[in-house]
Amino acid sequence: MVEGFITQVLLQPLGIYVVALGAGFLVPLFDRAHRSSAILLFFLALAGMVAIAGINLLAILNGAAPIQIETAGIAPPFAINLRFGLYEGGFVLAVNSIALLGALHWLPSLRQHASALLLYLIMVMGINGMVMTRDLFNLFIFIEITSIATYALIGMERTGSVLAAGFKYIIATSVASAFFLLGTIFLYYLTGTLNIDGMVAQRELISGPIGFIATLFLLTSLLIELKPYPANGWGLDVYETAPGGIAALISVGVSAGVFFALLKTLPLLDNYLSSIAVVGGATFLLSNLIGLKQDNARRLLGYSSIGQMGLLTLALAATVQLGIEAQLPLVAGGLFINHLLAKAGLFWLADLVNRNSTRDWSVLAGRPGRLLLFGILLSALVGLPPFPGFWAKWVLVTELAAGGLYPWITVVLLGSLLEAAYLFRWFTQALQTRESDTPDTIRLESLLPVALAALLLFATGYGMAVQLESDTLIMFLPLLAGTALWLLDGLPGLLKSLLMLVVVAAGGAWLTLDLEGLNRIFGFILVGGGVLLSLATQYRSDVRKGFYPLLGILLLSLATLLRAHTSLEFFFSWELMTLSSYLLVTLGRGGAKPALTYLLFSLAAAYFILAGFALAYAASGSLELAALGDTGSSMGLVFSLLAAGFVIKTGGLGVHIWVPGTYGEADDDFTAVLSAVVSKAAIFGLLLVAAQLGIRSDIGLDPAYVLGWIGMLTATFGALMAVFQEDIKKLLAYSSMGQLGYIVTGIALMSHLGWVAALYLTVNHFLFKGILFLAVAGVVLRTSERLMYKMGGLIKNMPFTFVATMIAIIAMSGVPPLTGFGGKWLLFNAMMEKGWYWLAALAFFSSAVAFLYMYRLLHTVFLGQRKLEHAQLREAPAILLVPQFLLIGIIMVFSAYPKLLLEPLSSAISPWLAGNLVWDGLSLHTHLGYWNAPMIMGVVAGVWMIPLLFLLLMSLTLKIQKVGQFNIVFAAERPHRPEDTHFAYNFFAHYDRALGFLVKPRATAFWNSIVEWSHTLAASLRIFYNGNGQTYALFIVMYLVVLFLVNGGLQL
Amino acid sequence: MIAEWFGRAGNFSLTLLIVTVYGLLVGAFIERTIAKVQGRIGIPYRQPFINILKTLVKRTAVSHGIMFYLGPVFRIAGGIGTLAFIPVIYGSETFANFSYAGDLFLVIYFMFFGQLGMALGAGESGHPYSAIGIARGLSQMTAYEVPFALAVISIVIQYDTLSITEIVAAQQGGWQHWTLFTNWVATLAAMLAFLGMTGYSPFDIFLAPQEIPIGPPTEFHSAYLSLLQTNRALFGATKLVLFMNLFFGGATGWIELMIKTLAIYMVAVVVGVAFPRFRVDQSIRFFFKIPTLIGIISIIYVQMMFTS
Amino acid sequence: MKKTPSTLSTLENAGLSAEDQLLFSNARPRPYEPYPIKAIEDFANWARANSLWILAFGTGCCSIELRPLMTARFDASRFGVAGRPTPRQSSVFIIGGYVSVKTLKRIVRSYEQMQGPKFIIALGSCPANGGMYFDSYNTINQFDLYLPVDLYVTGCMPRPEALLGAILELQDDIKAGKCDGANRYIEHFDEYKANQKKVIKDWNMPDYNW
Amino acid sequence: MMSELLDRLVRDFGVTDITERPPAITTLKVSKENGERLIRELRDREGFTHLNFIACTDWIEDGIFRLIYMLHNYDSKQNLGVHIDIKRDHAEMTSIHTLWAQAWTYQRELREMYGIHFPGSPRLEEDFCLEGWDAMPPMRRDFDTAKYSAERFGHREGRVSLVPRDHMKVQLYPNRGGDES
Repeated sequence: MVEGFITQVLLQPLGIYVVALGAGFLVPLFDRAHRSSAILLFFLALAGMVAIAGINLLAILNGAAPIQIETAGIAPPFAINLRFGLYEGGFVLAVNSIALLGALHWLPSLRQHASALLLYLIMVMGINGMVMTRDLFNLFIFIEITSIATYALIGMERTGSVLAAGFKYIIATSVASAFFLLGTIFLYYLTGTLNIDGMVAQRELISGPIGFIATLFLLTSLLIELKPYPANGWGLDVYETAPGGIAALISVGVSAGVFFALLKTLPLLDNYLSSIAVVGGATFLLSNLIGLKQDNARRLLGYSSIGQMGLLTLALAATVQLGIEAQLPLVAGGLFINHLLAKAGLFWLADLVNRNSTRDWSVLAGRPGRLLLFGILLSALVGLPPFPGFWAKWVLVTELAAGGLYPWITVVLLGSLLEAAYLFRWFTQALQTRESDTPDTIRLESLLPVALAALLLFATGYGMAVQLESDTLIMFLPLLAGTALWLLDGLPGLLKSLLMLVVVAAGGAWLTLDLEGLNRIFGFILVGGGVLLSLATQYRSDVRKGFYPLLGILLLSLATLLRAHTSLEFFFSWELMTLSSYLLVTLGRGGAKPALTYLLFSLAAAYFILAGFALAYAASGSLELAALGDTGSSMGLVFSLLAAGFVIKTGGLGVHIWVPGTYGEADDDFTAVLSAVVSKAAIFGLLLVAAQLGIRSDIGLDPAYVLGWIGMLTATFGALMAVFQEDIKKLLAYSSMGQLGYIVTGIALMSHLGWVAALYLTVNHFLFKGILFLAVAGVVLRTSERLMYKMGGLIKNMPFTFVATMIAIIAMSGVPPLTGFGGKWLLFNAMMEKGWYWLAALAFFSSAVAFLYMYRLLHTVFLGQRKLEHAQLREAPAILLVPQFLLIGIIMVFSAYPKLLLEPLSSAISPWLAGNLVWDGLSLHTHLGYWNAPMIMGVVAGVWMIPLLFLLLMSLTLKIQKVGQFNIVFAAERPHRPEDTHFAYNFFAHYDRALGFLVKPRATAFWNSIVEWSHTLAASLRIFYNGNGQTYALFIVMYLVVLFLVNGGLQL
Repeated sequence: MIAEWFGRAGNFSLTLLIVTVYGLLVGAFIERTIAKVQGRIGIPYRQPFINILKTLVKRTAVSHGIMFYLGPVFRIAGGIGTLAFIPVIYGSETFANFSYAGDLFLVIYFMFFGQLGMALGAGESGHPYSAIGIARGLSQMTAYEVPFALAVISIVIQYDTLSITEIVAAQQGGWQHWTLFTNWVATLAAMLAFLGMTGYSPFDIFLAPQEIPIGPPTEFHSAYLSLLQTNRALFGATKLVLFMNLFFGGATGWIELMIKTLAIYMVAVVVGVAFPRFRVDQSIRFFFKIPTLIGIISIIYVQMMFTS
Repeated sequence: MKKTPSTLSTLENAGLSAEDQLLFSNARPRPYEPYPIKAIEDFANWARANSLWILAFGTGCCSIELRPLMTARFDASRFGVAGRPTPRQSSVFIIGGYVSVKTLKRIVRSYEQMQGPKFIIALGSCPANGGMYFDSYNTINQFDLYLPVDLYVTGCMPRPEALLGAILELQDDIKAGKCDGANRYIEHFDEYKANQKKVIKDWNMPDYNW
Repeated sequence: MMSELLDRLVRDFGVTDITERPPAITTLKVSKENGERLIRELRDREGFTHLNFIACTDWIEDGIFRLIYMLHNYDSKQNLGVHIDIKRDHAEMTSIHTLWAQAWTYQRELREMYGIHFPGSPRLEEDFCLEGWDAMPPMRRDFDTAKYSAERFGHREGRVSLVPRDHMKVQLYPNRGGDES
């Protein structure tokens, strides 16, 4: 009997109601006996609801038919029926799980109010009902139950603002309910049934003015419940003031119920799909825009919630519009789960941190565990991998592209970018330590629900990945490795770094060694180079929490990037790289703020790339990277979008403003990886795109010419800007930007020689920039300075570092006989061959300008007058020098025998661009000129040795006295102090007078004004939120009117 | 193989000797010419040689460090190397030097070798005037590099080669084939750049003897200075040879070479005695105006004239 | 050759603060020997004599007579004379007239920065015996107490012709190997230094300005 | 114009010894106590906005230093020399560097050369022209410069001082035993 009850009733979906109502009935009774027993019962009930939903969903997933429940044993339409299918199961399980976690989170408050237990159960049951019921009137009842329970729960905290918010809430939901009821009545009048399936079956009856009015009321009601812009001020007030546990449930649970109601009534509302999409899209975009102005943490989450629901609505409408309901679980489900878990987690976290202003979240600074949770939730919300939102957005955008709904792609991506902007600004504020902060008092166990939400995000993300991709394990390998390293993060620094190196080297080798052609070459640079440079990270003895796991993820994601066959795999690795490098930048001393800029530009780049891939998918119907070329007429657009994305990532002129801050403020050793290695990923991407798209048809050619100019202007202005830097790392940052500009031009040449030049420059840039940044890391370590004019004369203390820097700089400058010359020679030949004369002239100029900053770096740091306080400095640690001298060795080998490098490069390119290099012995010939590197090396060595020997000989007869740094001819005076004798500050003042006007920070001003405009726009969009309940009610009515008018209400 | 290398080195040593001696003599000749204009007698022809000798037999010296010591070595290696990559006499295997190791592009970039090394050496002397001089010199270099690059690109388009030997070959057969006459626009641009390159007035601010005692080499003396003095003559002559090869039809014999290079040198000298010194920002602006414009025109011109 | 009288291998540099001592060399100058082979030494002296680079440092009013030397009327460049703006590259120091104590300090510094062999021509009466400033409170009366002088040119002021004559005479002396002022200075270094320090009261430089 | 001003100065400051010296220089004398007040008045009210120089004369016989402040009026092109006598044995004067910033340089020089003290004047004790001077201020007339020179700089043996007139007579008319007639 009991067994039967359990299997027949309790374990059926209906059991959820039974459990909820039963427990609800019993809780007050238990409470009289003992508060704890009531709470136990309450949790049992919630757990039971989760279990029932889970068991039933599992059955359905295993192939069981959707469960139809007929109350009172009578079939519809004469009685209410419920349904528990795949969608319902998923939603119910998700909502109930969140409810359970939320209850856990809210436990301390629940202990205070016994009635809350009851209300909470009823609210959850109401949401369950909204999801499962198939009866329109019953739906209304459940909506009402939920609303009232919510209102009551909100009102539990009896402060003025909460009560006001609750009152506005009840007004708004009442109006919406009234609309719903009206709609239901009209529909019943037309179809004679209250059953939704029945109505759908008689869809044709719902027409004419009454049908229009009926569906309009229904639609308006549901949309209002979803809090569309601008009729959502009441919702925001609730989010802001309600206790965290409740706000989370309203945000995710109640909204989910309403959303599901919209989903199931959608067949009735198919006339309004466009309206729904517009409402959703506008809400998503505008909420996120307004979110920019927000600095109240909870209200910020409110905007984000509303935005996310807008996105869900848009996704739903668009999916139905495109007729791809099969993708609905992935798109809507993914977005929903993502929003549910991340937002609930964030609301709970906000509750725990209990700081209103986002600025005050700096209490989290220096607490890696909490920050990690916070970061995971934010990343999920923004749609970064590996969380469900990432996959859902991918599918959504590709499907939108396939359906030709391009404007919506813009809306989705722009909205996401805006959301990322304010969410990560919040994160940035949390990262910055402030003096005034008191340590937070969050107990570890209270973070459990948040942590569970984060874990579930990973799990669901993986689940979605399995659905979409076959190679999931490889894609997740970086994350797995990162997790493993993170678990071992307590080990001593040296051990950690060695472990990381082993993991990355082994993993990287396994991932990249079987690659071929271009990918193989980039494998050497990205993985091999990354490991080599990471060797130097051991020079710091401090703990560096989180550094090694993130670096491991970054390097391995670069490896998986190279392995990617489909655009999805590529994009996944790309985003993973973006995320991990962002987090690594934030670890730098002043890294938080520049990292935000870096992230936003990287995300913008990523969204360009996403759009490009989506368009390519739309055109070719395939996700294979190899199919990028089959994109037909949209090839030019695809190329431009992808190239734009990659150029942003290389720091192209105009979008370079992230470069100096990021390179300047990131950890010194990580900057080497960032500049020498990570930037090459963008080059790889660009080459990939150019290989697939740029050369298959003429259409690639015009964007390529533009790209060539962008590259060369970047090179010129990068060099010019580097000339005027005082900060050594910023100088190198601008230098990187400039050097990558040459590479971009090389790629844009779209010729065999051009690409050989580009690849050669890529390898060379890796070599010398790795040395330079590591050398600078040593200098900064010893001097604790980054401003060059505060250094000077360090050659006496750090001769090895000086030699490394000098060789790297000669290799960069293009002076024979080192590698730089080859790059310049190849590029110049390729440009002349192509007839790009103006670019060639510009290249001459920019490489001449580069001399200025190169000399400045060497002189002001290593030469000139040494400061007194630097007299005792020691040489940089050996572990920093070893990779530098290994790289120097490579430079020397390639300088003497460039054939070793050029032949593999040439053969890697041949499949894409026919042609090969003409060798005559060791001499390389082009159409124009020739280059015999070994011979040049020999001649230079010879002409260098002879005067040296001569001078040594003369020195034998000379009395050469080694003198002090002040033993200089100082116009018959003596130098006063090293500071005023060392000519270093504003080294090129006259150059500034002549050409400084070229490098006024125009790009920075431009982007600043963009930010300012967005804020102004956001501020003007906020005028609707005046906090007045009457106004809000008026908006709701007007919303109905507008929908009425827009959908042609006057033509009836 | 070894013998061949020694043979080449021997040939080049001969070239080196001739060009250095010639460079020193030209220097004396110009000095004497200027002296005559001023109503003086001027230095004897042997004076440059004695000067080098004198610095060489100085008995004391100081050193500021290893780069200071190596600076002049780099400087003269830059001069010798540049000469090594230029074919001096057209049609002569003996005086083709090592020009088959690299082309015009190599020569242009190798010119920086000595400058960079010297700049490092001067930098280590710790003298602020050295650094100021270098900052000025480098800045000015970026400016005259522009018209020069444009002119070079122009003639590379014209002759469709980067090989100096072939460029000279294309100018053989009479004066009317010289670049000076076939592509006078490029020649004009290049000669304006040449003024900056020689470091004569009005573009000698980076030396500025009265203001920043001769700039970069202000701390160099004794044997270091002798290397620098030798290089000054050698490198100056080398640049003349390069310009002669690119724009004035090259030379088939030493006499022709001397006449032509002297004529080219006289351009800089005449301009130098006639114009006062520019400030650095003024000279940068100067090069970015008319000479650059002429350079741009030269490319347009050559595209119209020589490419179909 | 006499050895330096002092046995100290380094200089005290007592005039410098502890910080500054790190920045200046404290090496004691050593005299240089002539080339072991006479012919080479003679040849070297010939070269030195025919390439006299004068330090462009006008220390007093007689320096005004240096300028005409380079003009068309006298044209000293015939004899290999040229001006040099930095002591490092100069070989002749022409003391142009009276020497105030303040200037003496700069002269000493510049002289020590010149590389040997180096020569001093003292121009006018003042360096020789004080001249018309013999009773001035701030000009020295006997220059050769402080630095070794190779040649005096008397007169107040001497004409350029006299200076030109002096240069020719100096050339002869150099060729004859008689100008060893630089070595004399080093051999009697401590005496010279004591004399210098007697008049230069704010000695804030190293004892030898390398 | 000028005379009106002078009348008023006599009345208000008790100036004495007014002397006109062409061209356009007037000197007057004022007591040390009124000196700074007078100069301030001249600068602020009377248009003497420019300080030409501050000089000093040692009137050792009278036991005074005479300070001369030379002021200039750009409008009337008039120069006004203000003479202030201070005692040699108590050589001190109010600093006027608050009126003209450059005045402290003159005051430094006067301190060094005459040993006059100007309380409050910046960098007063620093060496101005003489480096490491360790004797009596050299411009005081009781400073024996010849003695100082002989002690410090020595005397070249064989140097003789001749009276030019007598010497030239001998040089020009050796036959007549130096008699020019």
